[in-house]
Amino acid sequence: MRLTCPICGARDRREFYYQGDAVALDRPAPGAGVQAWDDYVHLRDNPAGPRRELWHHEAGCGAWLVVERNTTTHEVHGVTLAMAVAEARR
Amino acid sequence: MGELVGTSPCAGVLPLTIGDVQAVEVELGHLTSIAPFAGQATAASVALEAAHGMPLPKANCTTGKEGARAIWFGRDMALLAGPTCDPAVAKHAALTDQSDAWAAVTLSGPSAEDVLARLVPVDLRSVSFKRGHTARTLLKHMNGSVTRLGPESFLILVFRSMARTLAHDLKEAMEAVAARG
Amino acid sequence: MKFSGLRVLKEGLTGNVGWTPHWRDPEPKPEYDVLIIGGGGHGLSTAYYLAKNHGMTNVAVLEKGYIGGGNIGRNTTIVRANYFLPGNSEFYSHSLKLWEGLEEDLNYNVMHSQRGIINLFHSDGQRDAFVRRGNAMVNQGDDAILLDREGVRAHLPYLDFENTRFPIYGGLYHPRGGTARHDAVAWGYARGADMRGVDLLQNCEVTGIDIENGTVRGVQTTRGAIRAKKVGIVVAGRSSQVAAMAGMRLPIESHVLQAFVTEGLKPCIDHVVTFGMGHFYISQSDKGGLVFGGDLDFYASYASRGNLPTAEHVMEAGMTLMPMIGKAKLLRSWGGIMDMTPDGSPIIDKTDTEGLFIDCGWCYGGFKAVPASGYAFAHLMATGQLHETAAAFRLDRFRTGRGILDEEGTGSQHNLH
Amino acid sequence: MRIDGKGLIDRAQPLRFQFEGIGHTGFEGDTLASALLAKGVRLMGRSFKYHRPRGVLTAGSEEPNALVTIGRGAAQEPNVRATMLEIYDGLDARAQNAWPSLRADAMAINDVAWPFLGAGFYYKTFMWPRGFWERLYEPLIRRAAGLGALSGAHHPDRSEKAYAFCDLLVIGSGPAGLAAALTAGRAGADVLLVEEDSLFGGRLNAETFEVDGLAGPDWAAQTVAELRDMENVRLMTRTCVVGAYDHGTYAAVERVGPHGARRPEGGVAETFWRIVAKRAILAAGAIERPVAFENNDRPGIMTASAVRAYLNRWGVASGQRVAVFGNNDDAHRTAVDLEAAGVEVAALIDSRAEIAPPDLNCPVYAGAMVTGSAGRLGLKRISVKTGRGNKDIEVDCLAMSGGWNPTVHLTCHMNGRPTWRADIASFVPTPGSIPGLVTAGACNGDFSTQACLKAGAEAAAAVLKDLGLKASGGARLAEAEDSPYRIAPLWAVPGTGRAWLDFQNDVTVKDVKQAAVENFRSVEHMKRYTTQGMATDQGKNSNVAALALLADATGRGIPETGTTTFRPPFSPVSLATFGAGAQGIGFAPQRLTTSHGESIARGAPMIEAGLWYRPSYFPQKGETHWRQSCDREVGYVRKAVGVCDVSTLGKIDLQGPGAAELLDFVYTNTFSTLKVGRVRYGLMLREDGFVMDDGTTARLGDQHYVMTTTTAAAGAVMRHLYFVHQALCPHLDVRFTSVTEQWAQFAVAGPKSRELLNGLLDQPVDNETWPFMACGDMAIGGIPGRLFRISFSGEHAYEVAVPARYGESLFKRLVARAEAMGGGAYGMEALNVLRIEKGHITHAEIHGRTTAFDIGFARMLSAKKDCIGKTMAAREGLVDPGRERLVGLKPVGGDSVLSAGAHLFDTGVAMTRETSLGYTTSAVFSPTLGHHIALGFLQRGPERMGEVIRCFDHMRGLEAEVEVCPPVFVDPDGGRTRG
Repeated sequence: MRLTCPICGARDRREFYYQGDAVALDRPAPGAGVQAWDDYVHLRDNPAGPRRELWHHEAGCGAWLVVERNTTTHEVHGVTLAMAVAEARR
Repeated sequence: MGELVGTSPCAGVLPLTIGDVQAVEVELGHLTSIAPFAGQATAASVALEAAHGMPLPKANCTTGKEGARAIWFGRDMALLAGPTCDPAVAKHAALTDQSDAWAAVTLSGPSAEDVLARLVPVDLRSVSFKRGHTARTLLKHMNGSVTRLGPESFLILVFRSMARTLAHDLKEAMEAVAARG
Repeated sequence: MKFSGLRVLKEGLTGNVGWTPHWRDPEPKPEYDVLIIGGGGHGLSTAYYLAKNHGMTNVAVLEKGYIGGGNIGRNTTIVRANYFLPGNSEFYSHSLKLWEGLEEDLNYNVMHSQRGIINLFHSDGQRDAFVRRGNAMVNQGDDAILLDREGVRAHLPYLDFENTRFPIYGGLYHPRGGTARHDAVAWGYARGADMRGVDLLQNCEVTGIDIENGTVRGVQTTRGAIRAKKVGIVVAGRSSQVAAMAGMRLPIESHVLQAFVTEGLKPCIDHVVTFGMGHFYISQSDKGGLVFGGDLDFYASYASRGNLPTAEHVMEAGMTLMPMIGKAKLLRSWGGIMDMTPDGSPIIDKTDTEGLFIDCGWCYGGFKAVPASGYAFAHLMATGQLHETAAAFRLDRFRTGRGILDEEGTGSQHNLH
Repeated sequence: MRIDGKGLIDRAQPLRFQFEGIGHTGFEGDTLASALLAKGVRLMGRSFKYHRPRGVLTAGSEEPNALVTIGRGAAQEPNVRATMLEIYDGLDARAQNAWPSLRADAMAINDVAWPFLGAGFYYKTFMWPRGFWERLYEPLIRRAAGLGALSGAHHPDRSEKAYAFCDLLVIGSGPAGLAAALTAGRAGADVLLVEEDSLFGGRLNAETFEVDGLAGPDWAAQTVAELRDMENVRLMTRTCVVGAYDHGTYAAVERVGPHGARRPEGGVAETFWRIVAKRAILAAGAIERPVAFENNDRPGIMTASAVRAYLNRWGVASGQRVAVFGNNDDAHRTAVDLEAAGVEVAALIDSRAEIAPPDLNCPVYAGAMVTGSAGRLGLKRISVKTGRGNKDIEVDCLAMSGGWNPTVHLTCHMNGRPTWRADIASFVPTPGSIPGLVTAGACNGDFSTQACLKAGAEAAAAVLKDLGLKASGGARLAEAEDSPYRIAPLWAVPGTGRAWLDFQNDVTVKDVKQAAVENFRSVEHMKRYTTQGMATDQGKNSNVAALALLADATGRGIPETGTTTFRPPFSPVSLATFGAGAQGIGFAPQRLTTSHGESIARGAPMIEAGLWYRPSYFPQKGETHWRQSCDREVGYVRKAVGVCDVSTLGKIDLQGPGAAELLDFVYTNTFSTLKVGRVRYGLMLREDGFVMDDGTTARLGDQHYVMTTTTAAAGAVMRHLYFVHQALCPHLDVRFTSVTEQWAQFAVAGPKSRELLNGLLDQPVDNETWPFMACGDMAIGGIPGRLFRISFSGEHAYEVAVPARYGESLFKRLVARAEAMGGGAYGMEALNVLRIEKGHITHAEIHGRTTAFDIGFARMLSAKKDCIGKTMAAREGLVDPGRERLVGLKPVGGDSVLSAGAHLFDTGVAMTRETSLGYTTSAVFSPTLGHHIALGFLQRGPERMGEVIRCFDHMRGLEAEVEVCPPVFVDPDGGRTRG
């Protein structure tokens, strides 16, 4: 498997660390309530198909990445810098 | 009591010459990581150029030349190798002394590319990885940095503590390449 | 038909013409008392114990492909009871006891082989953690023996004791641990359930769950609608999709785990051996192939296949630990879909929908759990009460923080368990 | 029998080898199989279950029968395919799975007992009496099963791994592959052509085809010569692509050194290639399938294509009198080639009634079938049923052809399912099965040489277009035979005897039928129940026929019956090759501190701490047990001064206006209020509320901090900081850099620590300017460094950091000075004792399941701010007073041994899961206190201070009554630390 890091280019999967669903970007407010936090930390859509997830180019440039990837075919539809996504949210 | 004595990372494990490839530890001088603060990349680059004659490198590239080189070193970071970084740059960037953090080795010879092809999961052939190109990547199991210095010459940086493993991994790869003749 | 050596002899002498189907292929009935979605190991054993322990035989197992086609047929076949957290201990202990009587119970040779498991450790800290585990196993009534380096050498002389990157300090020996023939477990439970009247409906994919006023009424399938009073979801890696049909969102992420087998070899590894400094576990099948595996590929996947870096890491772990396997040749690699939970432990519970139950989250340790999981899930579906050995596997434990069963101590990131 | 003048072997290079202890001579270019056939050796192995005598079936890597063991002692290698093994001088090959000998194998008794050993018999028996499985049945089965044997020792061969990149990977170098490589190469594409065989050319080397008027092998050699001249083309023989993975990644195994003697110094046996290709063309050819008939497995019965390969490629007649049996025109070539070479052909038997046979001297039987064979250790006779009755024919070789199966395997590695093509009675790849890969030639169902050349060239042209390259104009397609492929399916000849499908695993037509009867009707069920296709060839020879027969037995068509899945590897790969480079220390990098050499010189046993090595203790003369050394080193710190290398702790430099806010967010406590020049202990949680790591963080400037992490969590914390910054706090202007490697850092601990330092530092320190938890710059002999007044031991202590190049030198200086003051170096054992005495936790306590509440640090969760993990740490289950919480434990009476991992119980209760109240995490003998002490987690621990409970360690056979006490054993008020 290969991911195209927006900074480094196409690289082997072994350079990357996988964390999980990109829901991790949507940290609830401290007082958002039990359900919001359970949703954030534990519950997952876990789709069989396209999904957004977080990877880290750990053995490369160090960027966290939002990867759009199909969990059934492993096809990658896009990779963006997590920082850009997070900044756009604010 | 005498002065503290400095020891280089690869002392005792390099140099190595096997077949037509040499691995030699290199003294790069001062190493300073330069991480421009938010929105300060251009200013940091200008300051660097004013002080040391080269701008900050683009991703996967180096600027400067032997003795004073800026090596792209990761997201929003470059490594200045050679001079002590001018304090003027510190206004625009976090500067961190890394002079003792990295083992620096040049690998050179006609088969140097073949040796690195045993260790690095990036296409380092001269068609795609030209002089002045650099990559943050893996060397076997180690995180490191690889830069092409010339047609048959590369600069390799890995953590200082892993110098022995670098020598071990290079040696195995060099032997295997050399044995193919 | 009762299977026995005599039967094999008699059939052999009479041309093997008397053998009959191990299970029927019935047409779906319009209604059942209980529907089990998923014809894997856990679903089949649930059906079996519903019939055997609770007399519930108006039961159907709905399988979208062929029975035993999921993780039960693509694992590394390890059977053990070496957990250390209360909640897990009693469950796996119970499962191992069921394994020990499984052939007699099912009249099917599942080749449960109690050849012993040795978990190696490579530091003082790991030793202490294994001591805690071993003590928990003994407290539970199971068996564990602490081996020092020489003790390990006596059992496993072929390990690299001299040059390996992470020297072997010792091992935790679990003599009753071992392996079993995975497919046979599925087939044995299938046959046992079928003989008791359970309908095994293959090529019957569930496409919807019918719920009225908070109560389950049945399911929609590719072979038509089927009504039922109770429905159990036992679909492992596909849990999230099936649960979504009932409007549920689960604390599960599905990941790929690879497994590997070599060409057949004369006996050379007599135990199950696990490496403590890189995920690697190995045993030798009765056919002679070395069966081994490692960690997840670490990314979410439903593709049932792995990638190279993980495969390489597994082989590398094998080579540093026991280089004598170097000239064994990898014959086949495959991947399964693992339903990973935030604490690495399973879920056997009711849901908010009346009559709808779920058994999932087996991560990559579901094989050994097949007997006790079915036993406990059948108990829950039949009686409405949690079985005493599986009372900790609650769905709400993550929300409340009560009874989190994190054996690895890696926290709520699903793929780290 | 060798045929004069034929074959691509070098008769000037004779090679001597042994098989079964008997010496033979072959030639350069021979495989073991060709060399043995040349000597008339037909019996080469035994089958897996029935131990049937077997000869070579094929001429390729799909060989199921002729598997041998080579080498002796540690260099023994089992399961080597005789068809792939290039012979060399001194080769020593033996048959396997036969005892006492290949000719007289005792286990052949199984072949007599076959009626009782049919499909799945073992699921129905061996169940009684209970317990006999492990003791009797399983050992017997294991001994009988298996093929060859490993030596049990580490094989001396070395393998390696490498990466390769290309625009176009061409897999296979038959006419299709060569045409593809040529087309792409001429257009300037970056081409990598790989061939499994030792020669380029594929079937061109095994047939008598001409291309452009040249003999096939000559055309192949000429084409390869042209390719070699292209700088943009790389050529690899002996390289088998074994797996197709995501995004254009392929795994391939290259046989570099021939087996055995001729490998140069340092040379490797095999290379495991990870090839990344923008595009790939699969031109892997096809594999001929046998026909199932009674006793179709005898030595001497081979695929027709193998008979032609041995004849044309190696100049070997596989028998003196050969019959040919097939269901397709292709089989006819066998008779033609044999007769042309002067080999006697006894008959051409074709199952089809309507055929147009070529001109042959031998009798031709159309509409006829081979119904049986005779000859226990080698074929003697076949029985043929013709339209005019039955006939026995004396032959020593039968060339059979059931048609060709395209080599679709790689296209199935990503779950692709092949497509049935009735006209060729076989499966072809489904387009798009592997993104970026197209198929061409015989592997796609094109069976004429001309069609292969055309398909290869066209596939390359399409790839060139994709890559944005232009095919060079005017290239003419080579011309070759273009005969149609005519076939009528024949899966099994009707009969009552055993007819083999899977030769190695002894799966017969009967077994498949029985599986269907027992309702193992799914193709996966049939496979698993009968073991069909699970042998070393993974069904390459047998799967299609088996599933056709299953389709027949279950009344379904072949497409509905479906296929099992071909998975990687295409051809088996040695674990030594797949895991190359990991043997010994190669598994993971070694990290050495700057004091490593000095520690070794001082005789310290080194222990692993993650990837690092750290000294366990520094033994002195006269000490016979580590505890003596450890106790002495503890004494240094408690009474004088000790020196310990703590460089392995993670060190992260944080700078920028946002640094303080980021720290406040990742730590439970507050760092924005920390004064410059001061250090604070910090606790870090995971977002799920459990403790992630701890350590001290120093404020070096207004916007400059340096954080320390535990050795174990350094990498994870760095990753976490990146995550928090980039994903959660992008607004914070902060930069971090690991400085773990930059600084060599040493703890100098003990009442005399300041005295020691003051003899060394350029500017001496005192309690006023450097109070506990102070930090700042310092220098030693003009070398600038940093000084931190922090203590893990509970003593007055410092950590002194210098640039790593000076680490070794400083360590020696510090130790020498310490020794002069009655102290010295201390290792991990003493460090551990010291921190437990002081009640400091490590990852033994923060093992991922403990909370701030559990370790008594609930007060460290600042109420004034949010932080990672804060919300989830407040979950009811995480703050329940009934949780197991940190306590100290000391033996009642004082002389009991405490151990880590022991469980805690109330006195007087039975020890069960239910009564276990907790466990110990760390336990040591405290030389300071003169007895053992332990840290542990006890339910309601803090409420039970002073109570006596029991500590029990079944594993080590230790038991003790212990008193529950606070976890700080030495200097609870911290006076020593501050003094």
